[in-house]
Amino acid sequence: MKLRLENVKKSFGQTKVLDGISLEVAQGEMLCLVGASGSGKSTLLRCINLLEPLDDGAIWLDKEDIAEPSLDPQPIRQRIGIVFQSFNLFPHMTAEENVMLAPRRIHRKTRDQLRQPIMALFERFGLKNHMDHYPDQLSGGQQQRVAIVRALAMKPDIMLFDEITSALDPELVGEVLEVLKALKNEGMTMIMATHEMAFAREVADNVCFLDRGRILEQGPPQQILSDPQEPRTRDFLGRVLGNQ
Amino acid sequence: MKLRLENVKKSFGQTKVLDGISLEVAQGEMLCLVGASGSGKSTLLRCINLLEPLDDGAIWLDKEDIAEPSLDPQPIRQRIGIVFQSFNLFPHMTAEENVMLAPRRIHRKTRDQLRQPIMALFERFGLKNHMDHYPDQLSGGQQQRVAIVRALAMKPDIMLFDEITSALDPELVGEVLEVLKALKNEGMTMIMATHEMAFAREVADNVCFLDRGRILEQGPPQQILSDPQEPRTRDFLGRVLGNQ
Amino acid sequence: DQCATGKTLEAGKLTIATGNPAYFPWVIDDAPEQGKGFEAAVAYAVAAEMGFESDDVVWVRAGFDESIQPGAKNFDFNLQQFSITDDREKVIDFSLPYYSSAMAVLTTKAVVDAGAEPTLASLKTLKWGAGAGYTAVPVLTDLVAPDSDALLYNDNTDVTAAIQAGQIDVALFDLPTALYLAAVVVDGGVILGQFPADRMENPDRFGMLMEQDSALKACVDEAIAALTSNGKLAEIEATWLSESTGVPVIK
Amino acid sequence: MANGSAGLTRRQAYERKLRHRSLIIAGGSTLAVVLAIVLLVPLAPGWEKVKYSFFNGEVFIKTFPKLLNAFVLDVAIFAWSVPLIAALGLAIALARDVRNPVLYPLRLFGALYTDLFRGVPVVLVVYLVGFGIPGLGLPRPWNSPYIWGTVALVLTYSAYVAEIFRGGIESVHNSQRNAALSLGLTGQDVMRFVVLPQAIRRVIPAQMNMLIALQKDVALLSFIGPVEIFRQAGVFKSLLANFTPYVVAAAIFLVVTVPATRLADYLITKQNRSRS
Amino acid sequence: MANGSAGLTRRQAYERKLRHRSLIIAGGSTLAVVLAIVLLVPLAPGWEKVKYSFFNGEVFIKTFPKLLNAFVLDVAIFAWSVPLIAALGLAIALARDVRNPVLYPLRLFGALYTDLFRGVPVVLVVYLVGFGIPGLGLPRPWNSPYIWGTVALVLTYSAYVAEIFRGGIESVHNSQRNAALSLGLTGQDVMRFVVLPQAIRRVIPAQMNMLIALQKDVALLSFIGPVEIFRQAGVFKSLLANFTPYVVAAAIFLVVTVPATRLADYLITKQNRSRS
Ligand SMILES: Nc1ncnc2c1ncn2[C@@H]1O[C@H](COP(=O)(O)OP(=O)(O)OP(=O)(O)O)[C@@H](O)[C@H]1O
Ligand SMILES: Nc1ncnc2c1ncn2[C@@H]1O[C@H](COP(=O)(O)OP(=O)(O)OP(=O)(O)O)[C@@H](O)[C@H]1O
Ligand SMILES: [Mg+2]
Ligand SMILES: [Mg+2]
Repeated sequence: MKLRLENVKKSFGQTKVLDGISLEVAQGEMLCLVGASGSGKSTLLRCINLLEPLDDGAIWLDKEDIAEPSLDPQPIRQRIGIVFQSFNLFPHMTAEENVMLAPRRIHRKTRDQLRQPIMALFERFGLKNHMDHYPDQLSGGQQQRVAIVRALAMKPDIMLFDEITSALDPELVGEVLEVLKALKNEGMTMIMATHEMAFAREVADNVCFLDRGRILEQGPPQQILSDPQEPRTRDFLGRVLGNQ
Repeated sequence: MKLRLENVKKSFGQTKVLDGISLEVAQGEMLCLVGASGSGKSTLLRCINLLEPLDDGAIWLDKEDIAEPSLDPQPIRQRIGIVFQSFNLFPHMTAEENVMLAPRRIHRKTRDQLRQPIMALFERFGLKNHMDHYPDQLSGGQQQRVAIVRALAMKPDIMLFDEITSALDPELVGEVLEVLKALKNEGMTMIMATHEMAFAREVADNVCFLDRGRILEQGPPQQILSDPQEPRTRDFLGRVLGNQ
Repeated sequence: DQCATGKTLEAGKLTIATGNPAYFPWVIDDAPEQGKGFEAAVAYAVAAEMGFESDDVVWVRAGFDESIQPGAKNFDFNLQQFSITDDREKVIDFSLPYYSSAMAVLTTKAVVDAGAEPTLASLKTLKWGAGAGYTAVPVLTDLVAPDSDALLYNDNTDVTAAIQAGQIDVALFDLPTALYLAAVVVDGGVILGQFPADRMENPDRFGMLMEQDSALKACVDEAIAALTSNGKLAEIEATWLSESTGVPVIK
Repeated sequence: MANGSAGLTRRQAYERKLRHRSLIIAGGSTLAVVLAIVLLVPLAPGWEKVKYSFFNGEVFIKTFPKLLNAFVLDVAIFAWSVPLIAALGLAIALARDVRNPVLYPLRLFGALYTDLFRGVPVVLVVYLVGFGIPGLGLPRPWNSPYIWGTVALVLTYSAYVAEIFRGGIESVHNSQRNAALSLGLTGQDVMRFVVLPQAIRRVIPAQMNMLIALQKDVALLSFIGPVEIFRQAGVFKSLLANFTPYVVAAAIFLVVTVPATRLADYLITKQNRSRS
Repeated sequence: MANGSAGLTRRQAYERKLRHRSLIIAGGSTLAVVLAIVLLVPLAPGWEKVKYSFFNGEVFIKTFPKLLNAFVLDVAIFAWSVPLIAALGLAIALARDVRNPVLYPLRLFGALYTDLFRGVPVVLVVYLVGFGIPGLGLPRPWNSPYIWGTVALVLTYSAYVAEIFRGGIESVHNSQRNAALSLGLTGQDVMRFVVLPQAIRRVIPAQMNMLIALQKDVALLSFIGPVEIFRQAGVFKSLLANFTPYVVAAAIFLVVTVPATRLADYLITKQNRSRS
């Protein structure tokens, strides 16, 4: 399980949002994407999940170039989970139904076959009592954890997280970050866009600093976050850490 | 010009929002209302403006009890201007039309008669170039200044301000507070609900600390803000000043 | 059961359609089964001539629009004062005419009192109305050519309602209908005059309506021809349609 | 407010006085207006005639049972049209959402269809379909006006219903589709399990309005033959030369449509409120 | 994207290929479907007859000018109804907003009015008003079916229009009323200068839909006499025993209503977008 991006480019109309991104994530590695608002973090994650078609470049998942335009993205997406900033749970389904939908339809399993493993997932993430609740009835932190469980239930090879804590109240952020730590310990490969520098420093294997669609700096968090080389990186970190 | 509240009470359903407020504002005085969210500051101002009917108590404006339920509130409101946190400009009118509406309809003046004095007001508040703009085309700070001009154009005896800076970006707050200082120097009588402690300390003649519909402390800002007697006041000030 | 055998909708039965409702004096009390009224009587006479017992006659209801639609019909023939015209004969078949009607002008006493006369010149100045689906419309526009546009209605009742409401002064009907309406329906109804059938370029001749290329047409025509020549048709007419000689002819 | 009746606040005392007065005034003025109508209208010169023609008790009694009976046909046509309209409307809405180029004719068809049937008055569609299609040479019973009249209603209303469904589908935020796609669901499953259930829920009030309109337009089938309440009223009108049957028909409609309209309004208000 | 045609990105190259292919497929499949319809329908057994009855070129040529002429009456009735409907609708909406107890009958009347006229089919109102009121003994020209037919349309449509206006008025946030009241404006001025201008702007798209519906319902006036396009088509139908005039009428309606519907849809979409 290895993911490699090669010169990935993406424009919306005239604006180049990704301008030649190349990076690598090894099996079990956690990569944090940091950078100012609008620098292209979300777009990059959406491109990896094939929700946005690339303009140019390649995305190698093991031996396969999943960016090949003629490929059907549907089976590939099953191998790459993504969790969004705004949860995006299906509001007309209970937490359990949210999680069961994809396995039922894609793996053609029955509810009964799924109940056991999904119950286990809910339990692991402290959601055991909320299986029958609708998203409306859950707090933001609980919703976000259900969204993570929903993505995990498809047993993806790699997980993408897009600022999954930024819509949460400060006291709920902790719960969700705990979940990520646990995943990391189980050896999940992950890419995460975040503004939580403290968390990135503690947990990430590598940090990648994006600026206007380009990678400015890349390396272990100790180096990038404590001793940035680029003035832009210093500037950005100054502002973000100042607010915290 | 003197305003005196006597044992003002107001409930919404079962919740007592104002629970016996008595206070006095002399001609040319500026009174700041401070207190936690939900303590009743907005409700108090709306009661003085007669937008909410009192349950009990009296409001003396000079020799007249304007809280008398059988009075027509319309002529009284002309003497008491109010500016809201959310501006509430009329979106279908230009800045100038917003300001002209009430004088035209109530004082029965023509546009031509009004143009001169209103132009002067706009100029004084640095809005000369924005008279023909619609609210949408103005920044928050500009909109709030237009709202103040709109209230002033009726030449009220007393002005009420309800957290008029809290919907503004930090760099715009200054503009609006400048306007208030200028008004104070001209001798306008004012009551202002605010979280801007620094401003209150600098400009207010008196500060009144509200807690759950009651006045806990009252006095000159030096005393209340620097040396509060009540534990509640200390606690609140600690939190608010900590954030700034 | 000679000529018509195997040609009717239902073997051994003759299905006849009329309007819903059917009007006096063509059918009495909206009950054609009783054989009362001119058209009901003619229908039974034709049926008898074709060899059907009265019990073999089945009545259904079908409006004009249903009858001129292309395609299969749910009746063998339909009689409800359908006028025979060339245009119509392109999509449906008509039997030989079973009645030739004069056109009559129905109005109210108030209009007559106001000076209306049975002359074309006087008629032109009045406000006209007619049923939209009837051949009265071309007669009205060609023969009378009123000064102001005529108002047109769905059925006779609506026309009489408009007369009653004073919205129109006069309306054109076939004479028997007009006589009935003037006598019974319209308060103060008066027949101002008539355009006799023989005076018109295209006199209003009623025929029985059948599906185009109907196999039955020959039998029906035969029956009507027989009834005409043996005077039975005239007899029925005398029984059910009132004397119309008193109505002045329009000049 | 725990005040005893003795300890009324200033406002409570004032409001009690006001309430008394306004009750009296409102009651009095309503009564005055009602009395004025009841007493003055009958003084109009033609009132007796109009009353005879439009509000005739005798005719009412005579025609009411048969009209009610005819109304059953309205209800029946309504009942069997609704599922067809819902199904066809949904199908057309989905057709307009198709992206596959092979299915382009479907999209085109959907667009033309809605334009066509929303553009032409229902009466005309009833006439054209009700008389035209049977003419293509259908044998009995397949040329029945009941069938083709229903088809005409279904065609027209499904165009409106389709547009409402389409609005609902488009109102489901793209992030919901994306979330579902990112799980690896097929486009079809995304539509069926994620988008449609939300879309349909949102457009229920708008569709209620269509139901009420349909309920009233069933009356237009009478033009091609079926004796439903409107035609039955017409027959009575012709026979009795009296318009009371129409008034009776209108009253029967009111009994059904007023509660339905109220319900629809209530749903719409509730939904608007929950949105803002 | 400043790439020269030589330096296509991977995606551009792929999309160019795809576009070609899908153009061909879409074009091909559309053509196939159109051809199938054009070639197959005429093979239906009754096609010749239906074509003769419904799509008759000769009848088209003969009737088109007169139908177009009759359509002018539709347009005229439409044109003079619209301002009346707008005015009455607004008045009723305002009546339902009245708070003064003396005017309580007005509120009650507003509520009853909207219930009544939204509940009864338009055709029935046209009949009842068009024949009933003139029967009260009005002299010419005050009993004209043009007048009373228009009144019937105005009564029905102003009920719908009033409800839309009321929705708009209620959608204007209370803070706007409060801001205006706090300046010392009278309740009347607040409504006239602050609430109504905003409310009316918001309901324009919904009112556009009513206009389109009205445009089509003008045809129902034919029931009480006026010879508008629908009636003219009916006269031709019975004279020529041919339904082509109805098809022509439908086509004339389409030419007017399709652009109008498109405009209304566009406005509604634009407004929905600006709301969210
Ligand atoms: N669908 C789109 N159409 C046009 N422009 C877009 C679209 N999506 C994103 N953009 C633009 O692309 C740029 C990068 O957006 P992106 O959401 O990837 O940034 P980000 O790094 O995730 O920022 P944030 O921290 O605010 O989430 C922005 O300038 C944005 O306006
Ligand atoms: N219209 C109303 N109906 C019911 N309760 C209300 C209403 N308006 C205000 N309240 C309640 O009255 C209490 C006081 O509200 P108020 O807005 O006066 O507080 P505040 O001091 O202005 O707070 P903030 O600093 O948040 O503006 C709150 O608990 C509020 O929920
Ligand atoms: Mg982002
Ligand atoms: Mg407040």
